[in-house]
Amino acid sequence: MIKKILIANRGEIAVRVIRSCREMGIKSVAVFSEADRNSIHVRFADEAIFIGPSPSNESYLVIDKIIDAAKKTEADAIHPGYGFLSENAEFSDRCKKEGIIFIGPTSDVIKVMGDKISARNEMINSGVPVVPGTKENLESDEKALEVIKEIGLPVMIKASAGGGGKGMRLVKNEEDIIDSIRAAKSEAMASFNDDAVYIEKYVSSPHHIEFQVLGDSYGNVIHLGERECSVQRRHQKVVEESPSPLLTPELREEMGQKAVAAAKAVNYEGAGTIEFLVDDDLNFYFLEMNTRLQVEHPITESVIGIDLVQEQIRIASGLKLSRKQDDIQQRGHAIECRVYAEDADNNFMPSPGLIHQMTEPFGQSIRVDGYVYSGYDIPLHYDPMISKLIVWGVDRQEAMNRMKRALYEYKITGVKTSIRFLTRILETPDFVNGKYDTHFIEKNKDFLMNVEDRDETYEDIAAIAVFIDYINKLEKAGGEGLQRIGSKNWKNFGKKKGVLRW
Amino acid sequence: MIKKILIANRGEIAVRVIRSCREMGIKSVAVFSEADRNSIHVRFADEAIFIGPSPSNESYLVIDKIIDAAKKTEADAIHPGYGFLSENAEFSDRCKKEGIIFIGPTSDVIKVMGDKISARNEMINSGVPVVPGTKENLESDEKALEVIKEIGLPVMIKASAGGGGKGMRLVKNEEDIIDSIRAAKSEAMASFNDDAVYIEKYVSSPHHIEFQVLGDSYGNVIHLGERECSVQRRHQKVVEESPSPLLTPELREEMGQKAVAAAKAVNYEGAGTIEFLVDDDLNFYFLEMNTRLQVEHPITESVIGIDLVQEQIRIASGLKLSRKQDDIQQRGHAIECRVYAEDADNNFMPSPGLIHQMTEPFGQSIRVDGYVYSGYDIPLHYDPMISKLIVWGVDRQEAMNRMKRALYEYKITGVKTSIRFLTRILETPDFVNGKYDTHFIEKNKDFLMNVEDRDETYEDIAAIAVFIDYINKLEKAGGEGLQRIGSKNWKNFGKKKGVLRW
Amino acid sequence: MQNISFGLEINKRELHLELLSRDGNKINVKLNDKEYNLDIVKVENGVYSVLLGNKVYNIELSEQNNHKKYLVSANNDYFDIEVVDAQAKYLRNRDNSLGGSNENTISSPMPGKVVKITTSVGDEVKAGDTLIIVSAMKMESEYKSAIDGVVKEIFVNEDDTIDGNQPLIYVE
Amino acid sequence: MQNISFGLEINKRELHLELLSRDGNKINVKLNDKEYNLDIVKVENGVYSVLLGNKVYNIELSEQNNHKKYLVSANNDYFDIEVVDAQAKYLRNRDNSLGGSNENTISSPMPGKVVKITTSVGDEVKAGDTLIIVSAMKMESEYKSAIDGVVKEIFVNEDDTIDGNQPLIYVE
Repeated sequence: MIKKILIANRGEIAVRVIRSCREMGIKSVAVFSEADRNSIHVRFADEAIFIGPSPSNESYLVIDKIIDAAKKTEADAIHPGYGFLSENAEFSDRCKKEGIIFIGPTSDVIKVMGDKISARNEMINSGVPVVPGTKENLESDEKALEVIKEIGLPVMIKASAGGGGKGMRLVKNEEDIIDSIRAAKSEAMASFNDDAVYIEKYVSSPHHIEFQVLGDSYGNVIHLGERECSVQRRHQKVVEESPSPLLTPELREEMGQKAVAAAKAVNYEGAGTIEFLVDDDLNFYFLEMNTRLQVEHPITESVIGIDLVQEQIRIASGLKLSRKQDDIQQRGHAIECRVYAEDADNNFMPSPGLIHQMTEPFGQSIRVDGYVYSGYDIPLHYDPMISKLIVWGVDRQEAMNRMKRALYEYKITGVKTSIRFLTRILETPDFVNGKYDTHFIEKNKDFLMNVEDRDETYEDIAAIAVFIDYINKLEKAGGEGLQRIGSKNWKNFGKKKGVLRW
Repeated sequence: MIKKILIANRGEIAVRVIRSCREMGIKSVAVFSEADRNSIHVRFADEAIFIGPSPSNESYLVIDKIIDAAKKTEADAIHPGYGFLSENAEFSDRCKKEGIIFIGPTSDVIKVMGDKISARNEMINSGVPVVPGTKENLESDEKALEVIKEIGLPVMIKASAGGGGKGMRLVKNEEDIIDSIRAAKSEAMASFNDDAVYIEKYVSSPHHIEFQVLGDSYGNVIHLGERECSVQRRHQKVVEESPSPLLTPELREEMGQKAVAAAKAVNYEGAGTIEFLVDDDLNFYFLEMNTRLQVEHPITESVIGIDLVQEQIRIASGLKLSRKQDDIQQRGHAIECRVYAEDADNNFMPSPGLIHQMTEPFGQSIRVDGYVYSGYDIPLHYDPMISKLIVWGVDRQEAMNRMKRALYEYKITGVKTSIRFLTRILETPDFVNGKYDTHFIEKNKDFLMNVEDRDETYEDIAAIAVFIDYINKLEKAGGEGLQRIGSKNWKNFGKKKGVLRW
Repeated sequence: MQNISFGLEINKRELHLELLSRDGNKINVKLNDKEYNLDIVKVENGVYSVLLGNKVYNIELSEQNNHKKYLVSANNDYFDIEVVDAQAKYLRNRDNSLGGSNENTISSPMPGKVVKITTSVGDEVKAGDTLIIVSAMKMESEYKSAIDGVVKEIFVNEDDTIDGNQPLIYVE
Repeated sequence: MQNISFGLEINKRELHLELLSRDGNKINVKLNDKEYNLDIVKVENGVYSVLLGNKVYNIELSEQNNHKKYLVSANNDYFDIEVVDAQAKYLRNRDNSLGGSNENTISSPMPGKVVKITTSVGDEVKAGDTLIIVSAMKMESEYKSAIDGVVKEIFVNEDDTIDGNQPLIYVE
């Protein structure tokens, strides 16, 4: 069994992995950049080691530094979290060479699944449905025209090495085909140094539904049901739930089997996710595989009753899966909201900075996976996600009610957050009715951004609170300030035996 | 359906009830005494109303004030929580007369179950096993001697109106019988104005195991499995778990049926708890019924996947139970630790006062039902319990591991708490092996109180931290203090862009 | 008792507040022409618990760069509130008289790091030209000139860490 | 650099500390005759994050009634730590010279409310006599005289709210 794990990450996912290590009696090692000396993952780990300047490409992304840190602290395994080096084939390889267990798949699997064309081909060969399109790079314009005629417009042109929407073009009209392919190729070359592109039929208003899979080193693969991830903003998931309101038991069964087949096709070991597009007629297509823990993994943990990080560690230690497919049962309903430090009213501009005060929600079936605290200065250098709020309920209605209650209790001051935006999503009729696809946010923009139904009394009382606070400040400053506004009885204002002076 | 509920309580249970109200879309009304203006239940409710001075007998226990508050705020129901007026028959009656729904049983049920002799008789008539003993008040010494001869020593003499250990005597020797009965009677008279006492066989080293029941106004009663509550200190539960490590599936089935029979015997409506004593040979005996929510109800919620307060409210609204006995299934394992503001090393002396800083545990399957916060001054007037920490795990081992991790993360400064004591309980071999009864704490006193295996480095580093903190303080105070200790480079010590000045 | 009163600006709306009386936590305030009787207590750092009658309101304040600006959140809504006393009025009037359509100070509402400055002092620029790129949390924002003019001053360098709303480039 | 050093008492054990050097968060401290190189940062109110080599220690301090007494928790253990500088030594020596077997100041380690005072100034009391009852959080504690003597002063009244360790009754 693994004895000590270095977590090559920061933020909420580092904290989350450290927690599972502590529960398993495994020692944890945190790594930290200059900006992160007072981050909570450094406080929660058993050991912590400095790895360089704040920008991630000088610390969290530098393979040599991470390997060095693991050797110095004699860690026998590395957990990469998500992002950073988690899907870096070179890093997986390097760990292997250094005799350190990489908690994730081999470099071969990462490579096959990281290249979209090769992943498509693996899936086609294993009988997993993919979006109709090409199996290889489009070498010539003629080939492209021919293929598109066969598939029918509209189509998507996608870079094989792609990610983040780069090297991607939607083509609706025949006359745009050639130009679009050229543009996509040149963008792909600029972004990924690889101009391979391929063509897929454009699935309009798709649902984004993914299946969690687990595979061990004995060839056993199971799936843990699905996550509905269609609430997206700029290809970024915002709210996820499990089970999906769209799936029928039959479809779940079928997609689950295909997800297992997809993982088996590459002899997958560890925790992975098969992402599917599902159209309104419930046709589903393989989209991609994420060969790591997903941000939204906790909703699966809630519904299935499992700790996925513990499972990853057990698999990496060479243990067999402890459960069979028949042991897996979805119970109740889980929802996750991602809380960002951002100004939703102002084009979702990031809002880093100092958290003055924070009150987190508690109570039944609520989980907060976060990493910031009152007095913490959210660094500029990393992702604006500050926490994930996960709730469980007996059914979807109870889960939604609980999420709204939790969002109500969640207070963060000093920086702006997406809490209100998330509350509005929970109130949007399409969400409430479970009738939504990946165009949900765009479609409901007016409702989500509407501020006209605000309670005006709140505005007045907010003003009065500032008025009182400011008077107190003048009073405290004494002398000049005090005299300017006069004084009667102020000495005792807000004072109370034992109350801390703020 | 009920529209607005007044919560006639404070502290964690008031907050807990308010949360369920908010989730159900029901308005909540908090009541508060002088000491509680800045308590969290006042902040979380929709409305709040002042009910008098800090001592509970001038506020939370005054029926007139509670009824008044309910009428002023037009609440259509009152939730009493636990403690205070929750098992007060007069209060239940008064609510009925005033046309307010009391979320709990009728005064008749409270009376029958509140008197130990009448409760015993109800149980005997319904075929629920009770500890062998008398069915009525012991009128004469002769009767007592005769009964005790039949039962066999040792026996317990108990006050019928009893509670809190008063009017209770353990008799081991024949020559002590008469004296003990007289002493018990006189104590019972002094405490409860009622000298009725009865005799029970003394069950040595019993397990305290209780069953949660739910009954609706249509005569349906189900049970939700058991809670093991044998870890007790001075008859006060400290750690509870569900399921009990002692029970077999057959015994659970049998005890569950008896618990349902017990509730049906009094046409029980709402949530209630049947407490049993279980001896080492797995004989079980009815001990008493609690006609309210129990402090430890969340472990049942975790294992069954239910919100008991929501169920209470639905039942009080006249709805039928939404689940049948067959729908109820225990899943995984839950443990609760009660966190007290007390000095465990100093005879568990209460430790009220100002909380300087608090960090609560988060993460998977952890629930904190608490009410204090950083900067809150825990009042002298009420119970020293500041929170309940509840964890769930796939099995008992995972639950214990998770609890230890949660206790590790839980930091409260300013007042002393029982967190270390709770950690020691989790480390005690008898607890780890699930082999314990109500004598657990007494039996393991040496282990629980042992401080010799402390890590000495912690002590040194604690001293160094104080040293540095004190130097910083002198530095901040400037002038004299600063000069006395010299200065080099201090200006920047501990300063960091954006860190709040404490 | 001397009256205490001054103005506030909330999301650009001007309010006048006057404290009519107080007794412990209980205050009587006039807001424009509306009177409020409130029970208001500071319960945590920047957190106020307010009762209006029996109704509960929770208000969270955080001071912004100076003591007169607050970011207020109430019911998870945000309000930008500024105290407008004599000093603030003076400064504001001065700023307004300085300002006008023929000048433009570029600033970023979000704190961040200056990634690139695409202009130099003395350059002629047109309205809509990107002058500076600021990055925070993996998101880059471009800031453009609002007017045609000449770059008079650049207050920052590439790679500098900047605060929100700090002046970056001055165009005239 | 001038050396900074003074004493601490931790759970009654005396320690001498000396700051040998520091550079930002990195400090070199001598504790009695042991040297420690630590990276120490104050991360929250009273919360210190400490690295000894790569090992993580979390220390939580809270100041008690005066600035020199701390309740420290580390790994959920409690330590009572007091700074013993020149001033404290003076006070302590004075107290010790005042004290002795023939005097006894009664105090309660827990804050609470005085429920009952069972003696009056001038009363003769015996060691073991209950003189005062204090209640907190539904628990009553009786405090007894440690010596035979005469009640010289009673500092509190029934129903008073008292702090922990405050003098209640003085017997000589």
